[in-house]
Amino acid sequence: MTSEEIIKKIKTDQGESIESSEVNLGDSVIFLGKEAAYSVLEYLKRDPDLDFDYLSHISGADYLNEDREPRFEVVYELHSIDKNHSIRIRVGLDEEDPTVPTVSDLWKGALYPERELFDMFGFNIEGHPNLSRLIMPEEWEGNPLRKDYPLTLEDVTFSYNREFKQDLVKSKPPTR
Amino acid sequence: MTVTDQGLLEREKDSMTLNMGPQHPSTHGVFRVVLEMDGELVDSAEPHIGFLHTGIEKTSEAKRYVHVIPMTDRLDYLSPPGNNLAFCLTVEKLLQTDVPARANYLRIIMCELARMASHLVWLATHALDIGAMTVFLYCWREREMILDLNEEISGVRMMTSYIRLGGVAQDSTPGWLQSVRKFIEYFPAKIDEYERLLTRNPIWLDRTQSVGVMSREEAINWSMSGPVLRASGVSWDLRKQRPYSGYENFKFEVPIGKNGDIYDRYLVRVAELRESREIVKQALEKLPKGPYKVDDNKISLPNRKTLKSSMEALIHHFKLVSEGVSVPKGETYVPVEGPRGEVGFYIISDGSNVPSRVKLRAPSFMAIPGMCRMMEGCFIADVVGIIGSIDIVMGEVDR
Amino acid sequence: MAFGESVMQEYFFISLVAVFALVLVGALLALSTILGPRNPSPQKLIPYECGVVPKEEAKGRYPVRFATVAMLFIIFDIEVVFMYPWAVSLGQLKLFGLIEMLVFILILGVAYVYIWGRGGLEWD
Amino acid sequence: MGLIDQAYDLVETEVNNVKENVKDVLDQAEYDFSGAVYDSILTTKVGKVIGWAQKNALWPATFGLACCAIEMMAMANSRWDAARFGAEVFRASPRQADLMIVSGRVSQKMAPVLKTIFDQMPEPKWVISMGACASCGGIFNNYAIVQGVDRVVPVDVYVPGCPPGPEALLYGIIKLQEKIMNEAGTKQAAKRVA
Repeated sequence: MTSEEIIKKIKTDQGESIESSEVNLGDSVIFLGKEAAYSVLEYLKRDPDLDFDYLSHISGADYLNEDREPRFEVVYELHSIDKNHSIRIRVGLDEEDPTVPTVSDLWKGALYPERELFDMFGFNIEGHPNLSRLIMPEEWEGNPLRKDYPLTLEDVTFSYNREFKQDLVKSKPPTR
Repeated sequence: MTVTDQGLLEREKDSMTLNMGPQHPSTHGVFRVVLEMDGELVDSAEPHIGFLHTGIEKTSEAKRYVHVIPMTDRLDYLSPPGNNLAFCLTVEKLLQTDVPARANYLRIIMCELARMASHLVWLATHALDIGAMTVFLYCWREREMILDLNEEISGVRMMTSYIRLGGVAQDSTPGWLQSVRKFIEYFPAKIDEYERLLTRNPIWLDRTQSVGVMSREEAINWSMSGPVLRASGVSWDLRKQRPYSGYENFKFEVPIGKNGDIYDRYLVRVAELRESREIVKQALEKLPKGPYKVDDNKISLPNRKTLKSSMEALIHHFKLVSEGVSVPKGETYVPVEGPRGEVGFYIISDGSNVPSRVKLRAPSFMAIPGMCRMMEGCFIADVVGIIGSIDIVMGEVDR
Repeated sequence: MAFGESVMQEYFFISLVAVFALVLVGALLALSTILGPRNPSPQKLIPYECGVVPKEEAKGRYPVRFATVAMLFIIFDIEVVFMYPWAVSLGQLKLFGLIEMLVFILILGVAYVYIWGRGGLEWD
Repeated sequence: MGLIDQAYDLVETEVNNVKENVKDVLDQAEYDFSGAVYDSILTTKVGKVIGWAQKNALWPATFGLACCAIEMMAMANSRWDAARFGAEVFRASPRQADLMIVSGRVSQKMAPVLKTIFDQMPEPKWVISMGACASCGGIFNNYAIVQGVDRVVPVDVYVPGCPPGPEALLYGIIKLQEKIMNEAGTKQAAKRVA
């Protein structure tokens, strides 16, 4: 099915819980609210002729600089192995409590990407079997991939564009 | 130790925890898995990753698009052109430019050579882990030839950064095409050599058949990709399902396994070695003439000679070198078939010349939970074989 | 006796080799313990666990399965050890030696089939 | 009055100098007789023989982290062949290794492991920092990478390159062998072991 048909089908079946949808550069993209996320994802997986049975990836995004209302966003990319079409679901999360329900019972492959979201962005994943730091060391404080976390560049001894790098150097955690 | 009601000592957990730690000869990099062992059998395997976290995604949010390309080389360091292609295709989709045919063919040649080199490293280390020393030395002999080809065209052995935005770095010299042709004729006899060593070797068969089995549904559910998915019987190869950069006009089959054990993954990857060689042969025959990068100077540098004559080329050159490409606002994701599976960059751009978010979809990262579920119930010696058969690369797992 | 040596002479050569081996090994060990540098630091003495500091002490108790496999190995290893002197002196023993060894192998073969049947070779 | 002050200052600096010299001599003496038997029989000639033996049997501990590990494997293979320099046997456990080639980028989570492995290697031990990431953090100047392995372990030879070719690593090993030969029979060799 082409992108337009997918979106039309989803709109007819789940019309009210879809905030908006678009065909962005040929890919079908739908925007969801936090509450409706799990039900729509389950529908996408269970529906016989959509049949999105393959989870490609889950990634987080932080729109701090673009002053969008929901600052964070979780992006699911799903493929359908037999029907060979894909969809991208973007779920907006606000800053105070960025929580999103886990989809690890729908796709087992979601276990690690969701833990990475918790580790890198600080999102709280409800119902995740083992939510703990995955990539950073256990006692690391802060979530590195947020926009307000500094890149902590060290002052390089010989650098020609020093002022470009200066604003990225905010605080420097102690090197172990 | 607690005392039970009959006054006997309560048996503490009798399983032994064994730590296959970050510094281990056969974990293919710094990967740690803590095994709960009941004698020789593995009860549960709990992976720990992050020992090679380089923060590439965060660093690329402070670098221009052109500067991110050398960093994508260092993600999956066994097939750098694969990552370059994934990154460049995604940015080109945002820029909505298409690449001339010759550039597409050169990109395909480099990616298929990288796939062969990566599969050779996989076969070498996987066989070495299971005990076949000679295969390790044989595979590296061919890999050195591919690295020579890389060095001849791009000047660097491994991290070629040959695929750039809007095309490729330099045009291919006739001498290089000649040496690629020589390698293509030489290579199939060597693949037969590996097959003679392993394919009907009784030890190899005992160690790999019906070990670490993953059924078709499980492989899809655990988001496996690439040869591991195809070995479980799922025909999902992005070069066929979503042809990109000219793969549609190449004739090659996709090897599919039946019962998804280590032996099928071995057969699938060795067959892929032959298919990649086939693709490079066809690409060499049909290599079109014409420009090797898009001539829209907003994206690719103008020709050196025109700098002396046309003022406009000079302005474009200066603007590109100092400020780089400004990508229109938007977000997209283009999956590419790397040697380990579906590789893709999810890029969000805010219209400036610095990407706002670069997320790598790493096939090895998605395969780790499935791999550890596969380890439950197998012998300790098979853990090493399973890690080898999934072919994880820690550079792209920890990013 | 071949070349007119007495039995004692034969043992002389064997003992020569044995002494030489002992002296060599002894010298190497002694020299390395005396001359070798020795500075144990606490970090160096923690058991090596692939780079991670081990949390729990190494367990003493192992599943009984390992013991049975060890015993089976010893049975068939000794069987092969007996074959060496037999193979060397088969020239003198001629037919009698051959039959004797076949009977020996037959007896152990019965044990082998029994173990195989009872599943002693699988892990559990 | 000024003269007395000047004299007093002169005497005081003189006393400090003497104290300084005495401290140096004591240090040197204490150091000279602190070595094991190894040190006392050490004459330059025997030290040279020991150095010659050590340099031709450098057994590297497999410490492959990232891309440089692939080039390190290429160096150990038939085309570049580290066996010509005695460095072919890659020991998995640090107990049997005397050379640690840190090949790849060291992340913050890996630094304590690197320190543990280095401590568990018996003396005399040497460290080659292979590649730009190990030597100075390379192109990754961020929160995750230790900016140079010499913040964690003492490094003997730095091999530049990203990744350095196998021939560059072999050149690094040859340089290390020269260093061992120069140091053999001197105080540094004894200090390295003490």
